[in-house]
Amino acid sequence: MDNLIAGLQVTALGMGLVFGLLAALWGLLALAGRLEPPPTPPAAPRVPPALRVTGGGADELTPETLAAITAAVLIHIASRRRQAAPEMRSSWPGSLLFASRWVAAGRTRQTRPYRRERG
Amino acid sequence: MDNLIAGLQVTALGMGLVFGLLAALWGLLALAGRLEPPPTPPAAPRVPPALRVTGGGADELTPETLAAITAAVLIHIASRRRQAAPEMRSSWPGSLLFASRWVAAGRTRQTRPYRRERG
Amino acid sequence: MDNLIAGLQVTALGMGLVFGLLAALWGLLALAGRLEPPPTPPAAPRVPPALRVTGGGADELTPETLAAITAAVLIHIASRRRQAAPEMRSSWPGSLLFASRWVAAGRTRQTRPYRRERG
Amino acid sequence: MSAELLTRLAHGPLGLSWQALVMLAVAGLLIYLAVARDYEPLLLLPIGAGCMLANLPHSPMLAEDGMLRVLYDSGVANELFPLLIFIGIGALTDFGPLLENPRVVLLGAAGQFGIFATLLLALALGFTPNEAASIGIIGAIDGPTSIYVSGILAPQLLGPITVAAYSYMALVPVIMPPIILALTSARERRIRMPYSQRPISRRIRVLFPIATTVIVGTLVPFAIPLVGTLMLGNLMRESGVVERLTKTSASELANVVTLFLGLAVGSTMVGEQFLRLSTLAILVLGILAFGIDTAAGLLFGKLLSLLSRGTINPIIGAAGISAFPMAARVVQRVAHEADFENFLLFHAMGANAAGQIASVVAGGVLLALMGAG
Amino acid sequence: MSAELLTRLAHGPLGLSWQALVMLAVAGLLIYLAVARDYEPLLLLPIGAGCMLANLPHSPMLAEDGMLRVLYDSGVANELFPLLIFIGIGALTDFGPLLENPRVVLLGAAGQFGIFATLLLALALGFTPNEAASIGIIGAIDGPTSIYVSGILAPQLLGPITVAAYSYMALVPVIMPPIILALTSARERRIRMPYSQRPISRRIRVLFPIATTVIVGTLVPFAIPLVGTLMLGNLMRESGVVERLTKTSASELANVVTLFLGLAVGSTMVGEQFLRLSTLAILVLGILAFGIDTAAGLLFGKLLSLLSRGTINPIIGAAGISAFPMAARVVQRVAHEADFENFLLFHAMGANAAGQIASVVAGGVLLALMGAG
Amino acid sequence: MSAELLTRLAHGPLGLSWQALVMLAVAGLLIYLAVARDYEPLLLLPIGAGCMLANLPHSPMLAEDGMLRVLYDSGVANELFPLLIFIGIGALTDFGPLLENPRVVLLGAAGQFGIFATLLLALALGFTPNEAASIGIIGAIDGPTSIYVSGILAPQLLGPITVAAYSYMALVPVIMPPIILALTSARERRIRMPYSQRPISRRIRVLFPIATTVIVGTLVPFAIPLVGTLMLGNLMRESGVVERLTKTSASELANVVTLFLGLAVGSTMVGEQFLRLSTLAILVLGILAFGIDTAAGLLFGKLLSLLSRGTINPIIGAAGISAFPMAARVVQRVAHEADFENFLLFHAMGANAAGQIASVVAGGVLLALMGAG
Ligand code: NA
Ligand code: NA
Ligand code: NA
Repeated sequence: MDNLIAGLQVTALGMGLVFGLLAALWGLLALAGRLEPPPTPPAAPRVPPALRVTGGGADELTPETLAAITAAVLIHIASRRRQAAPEMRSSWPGSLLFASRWVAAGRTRQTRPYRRERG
Repeated sequence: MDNLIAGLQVTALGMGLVFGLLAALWGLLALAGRLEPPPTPPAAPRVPPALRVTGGGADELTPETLAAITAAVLIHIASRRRQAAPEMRSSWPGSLLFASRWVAAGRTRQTRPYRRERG
Repeated sequence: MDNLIAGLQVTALGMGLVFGLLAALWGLLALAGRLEPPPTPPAAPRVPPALRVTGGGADELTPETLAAITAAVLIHIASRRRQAAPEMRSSWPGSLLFASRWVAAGRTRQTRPYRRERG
Repeated sequence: MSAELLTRLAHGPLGLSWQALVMLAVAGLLIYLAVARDYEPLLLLPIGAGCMLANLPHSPMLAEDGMLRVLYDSGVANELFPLLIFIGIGALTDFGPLLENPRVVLLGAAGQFGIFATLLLALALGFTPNEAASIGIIGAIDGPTSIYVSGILAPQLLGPITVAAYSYMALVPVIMPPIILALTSARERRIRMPYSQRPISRRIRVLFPIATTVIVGTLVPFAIPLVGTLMLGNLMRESGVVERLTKTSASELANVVTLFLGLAVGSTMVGEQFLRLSTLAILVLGILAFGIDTAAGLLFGKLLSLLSRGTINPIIGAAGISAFPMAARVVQRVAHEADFENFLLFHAMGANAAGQIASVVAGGVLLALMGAG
Repeated sequence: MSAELLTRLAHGPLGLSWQALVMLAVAGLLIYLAVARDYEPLLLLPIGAGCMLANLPHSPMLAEDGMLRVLYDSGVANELFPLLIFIGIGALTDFGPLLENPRVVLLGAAGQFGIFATLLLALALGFTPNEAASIGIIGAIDGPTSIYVSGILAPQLLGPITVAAYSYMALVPVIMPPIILALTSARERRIRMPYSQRPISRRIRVLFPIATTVIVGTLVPFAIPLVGTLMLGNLMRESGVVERLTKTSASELANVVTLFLGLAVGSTMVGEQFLRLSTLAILVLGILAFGIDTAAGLLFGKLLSLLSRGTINPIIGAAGISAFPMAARVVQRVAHEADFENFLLFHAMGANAAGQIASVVAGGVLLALMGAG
Repeated sequence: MSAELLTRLAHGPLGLSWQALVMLAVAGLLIYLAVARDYEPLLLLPIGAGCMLANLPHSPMLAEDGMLRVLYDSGVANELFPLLIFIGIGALTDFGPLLENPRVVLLGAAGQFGIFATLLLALALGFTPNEAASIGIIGAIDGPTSIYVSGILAPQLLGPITVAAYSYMALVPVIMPPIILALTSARERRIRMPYSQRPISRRIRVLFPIATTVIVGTLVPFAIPLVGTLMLGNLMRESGVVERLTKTSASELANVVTLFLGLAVGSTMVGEQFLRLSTLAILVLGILAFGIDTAAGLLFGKLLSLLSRGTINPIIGAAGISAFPMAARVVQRVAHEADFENFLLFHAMGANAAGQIASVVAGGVLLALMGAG
């Protein structure tokens, strides 16, 4: 009987604490959301300003080509950076660090639970 | 001398036990082979029955195209399944689980022993 | 004061030892360089002598084609060797063992220190 | 041929007690569930194998310096292994859905009610307070938490509690849907929740695990190991600067520890200790804990739904039980069946992540209230 | 400059005994064999390095809390490391060829005769029974078994026995062919064996490791650790549901343990203990064990060939010695040289897998008969 | 509601001393430096996390069987972890540039002068000899060496010394350039050094780590663990026959050990012990050690430049401090700024590799001279 009374106390206190702590977390998260600056629109792509190809005739680069080249150059720089100095780098080849979060977590696939196929 | 006699006893008992245990294993395997149902011919591929394209003229899919599409779809489903829910999945990307046993064990290559090339 | 005198002794002896040991290493390396035979010019590629395609007309293989085939065959043999007998092989798929040292160490990239891009 | 040698040889078969035979059958059942039924094979297969190796007659693996004993002493007796697994879980968990939807956080708290209800039931059945708390912790529906808490409070029950915890977690897709269907109406299940994409800055993502550790750890020191390791893994993940460590914690280290933990837990399941009425009681109480958790989460979800004037779908409350991330996926499937276009996964994931944190907090609170240590 | 400081500095060079110099040369030889000759480098290189580090004067690595001592205590003294390696070997071994051809199973038993013959020889040379059994176990031609058994029966001989076991395993392609050629006629070597492709169901593949563990473990409890870990790895592999664990056991865990095991074994090879006549005797007895194993396997193969009216090629008996999978490949090469079209690999693999199991069983039997524990 | 339960609950918040609060702030600073500033995150992040978990009130992670205590005892108290990391570093280090240019080897020796100068300064400040030597070893500019030496000589200072060592290593690109610019003229920095491509045979590459271990180990036995493990890793790498072990040592094993080491080191940073004037002194002395090292290396580089009649660029002397391989890269950048076409990286790498060896040697010498053990 004593045990049961102690158990009820533990239940009341325990659920209270769990709710209290998670409520504190909620407050904290709400506060953080309040303090966080509103999301700024994504900055314009950092096209190197010097990269202006002007010329005449059929040889001129179209804006699309230019954009493609710029993207390729930026990606190349990023991948060179990733390959620098293997002794010290914190991410390993094949890193998911630079993949989109959506892809990295495989979230699009999480709706269906994993089932192994039966032979 | 005593040691040698004991040694001969150990030899007799030891070889007897090893043979006995492996013979028991043999019996077990033979029994299992007996109990196992004879191999059934491989089931027909599970083509979704609704996938019947009937139409006229040049637009109709040839059986070969249809088979190719079916195979692609089945493979796609299998690979989506493999990618589902990374937290829980038991096989890792690059798994050999789905490769043929022959390939997985590299058996075709096992005839020649591995030799590192000398510089 | 005693401590400081002891410290000076440690400093003198310590730097002496460090210099002495590295000098010994230097001597060893110089000796090794002396004893090492001068680098021989790279041996001629081991073209299988039987591989001589002689024929007439447009079907004859050009030397370039022949060289390409030889290289492909050698690489194929090397890669089959690498895939032999997985249980026993000391290098894993994706090994950098056969990559050029320059590539393997990423040396061309080591001039610029690694910097993570700031969001 | 000396009689002594023959005695030595008969030693083995003669040592096979009926308890050992039953336990070998139990081991076979666990391996069957893992291999043929895919019930949490990563843990149930090693547990079954450990149980088998421990119950063979005179098993040297349980002797001093035996492998199973060494593994138990080096990682279960000191609770190291469940904590290392928590680092890996933290490294794999994305708390993003929770950060984007903080209001679902309380659903995680409600989903822990089963812990305490089961504790009361176990006390009523005559278990000691520590044993009752250990049985209750199955209601955390979280493997490492169950192992950690019961390993401290009642190591003699570690085997059945762990087996119950992991078996029932594998049964999430079977147990939850009928309870959800019984407690909610089709109209409720069809409530759609908008997906408000609020980008979460890296700063918030990094500060979250730190703040959680400090707050929970200060208020409930007994929760420090559980919360601290879970949040350490998440901090490594979200910081993005130590991907080598994150990757190793979540794969190689987690794999080795999972194998060792399973074998060691399995080795605690030996005859006389396991074959008791208490084991049966634990299995029954465990499934009750599961059901009560789900129901409590759902009812609290209904309350929130009322308070929010129907903008919250109550069934995401069921995901508050933890069992991360399967519970959220089951909730999504139930919603999907009620309304093909209803996409609740993201909100359910938020409640599920909250449940993960709440489970760990509840484990620490329980240890504190039982005066463990 | 204080005399004390100078004494401290001269400490090192003065501590270099002639035994240490010899052992450094032995270490150099082991490293040479590993690096230049490719003799089982995965183990001989770490053993050589461990031997070198242990024999440098006043090596702190052997002191209390020294790295080599710590590694020895944490995985060799309690036999943990060889068992973990067995999990990895089990995870890499495909028993398919054996399951498809159960009748070759007895060849594995015959290939263990060298163990007992060598035991008798060692007894005759005056070794104690436990030492003789440890030397005999080189005839298991299986590294982890040798380490496990000799570590229990005669830890003082662990170094030379391990080195002998691994060196001779590397010599399989050198030692076996002449023995095979001497004991068989070209006609016998040309016998072809049909390849009866009998598909083995997953159920059989999964039940096999479980049944083997239970049967062998019940009859010979001392074999439980060896058989149990080998079969645990194989169960994980064949179940297909825990590939993460299988992969980690067979690669990262096996690699780390191999490195640590090699270093720790090498560290047992210190001067006075290693430089004895007994070491020489062990090396000679070891190679004898190897030869006797091969011959016994072959002769039993001939017997089976007779009994089966020539449908079994006797040389697959030589693969029954274990040394998995090199022995089977050597047999295939010899068959290939006798008849270019003769493809025995699959049957030899079956005998080889049987030899692997038989080695482990023989190790346990030996421990049981010596009354170890 | 019983008063006892409430007391238990208030236990946590009441246990929060001001020292703990300060240490939590320090932990936050370390994590900030790691995450936001990329200062050696692989170690500073775990150290910060360990510090945080250790300073929460009544942390069970420091209790007997607490995770941090277990990690400390199993790898820091016995110096296992830094040695395992050295195996990984050796497996990643290419000593080719040093082997091709043996004459830069002495630059590595000069770059260790900071160790002894700092030792003298610390003695003058009143530290005990062992403490002074531990502080001096920050001047090795090599993390594992600092941890190894200070763990033996003055474990009570392990925390601040490790933090100083790693923080300053992260500051190499900030600290070194101004010192180089101050001590050399633009003319000197523009000296070009020819790149004499002398192919190094595999034999030399394999013999180098063995010879280094034997020579250094014989003369300074205290250096055996440091030199031996570094060279073991390099031997595995250059032999090319054990790539599985090399890869695992350099990645998975190194990752796990780095995480555990960081957590354990962080757990030594608790209140009363850390918040002393001595910690401040260590931080100041550490940066002095760094500067003195660089200057000594540079001045010795000038001497060599003179002796070689200007064929050696003195600034490669700055790379002799170790901090492998960042120091060499910083030197290359400075040379690059003085003369866009000046390519010194290869020579700087040679000096840098020599510095790595010299650091390890200096650590052993220091232990020998202090009569450690
Ligand atoms: Na829960
Ligand atoms: Na054998
Ligand atoms: Na240095």
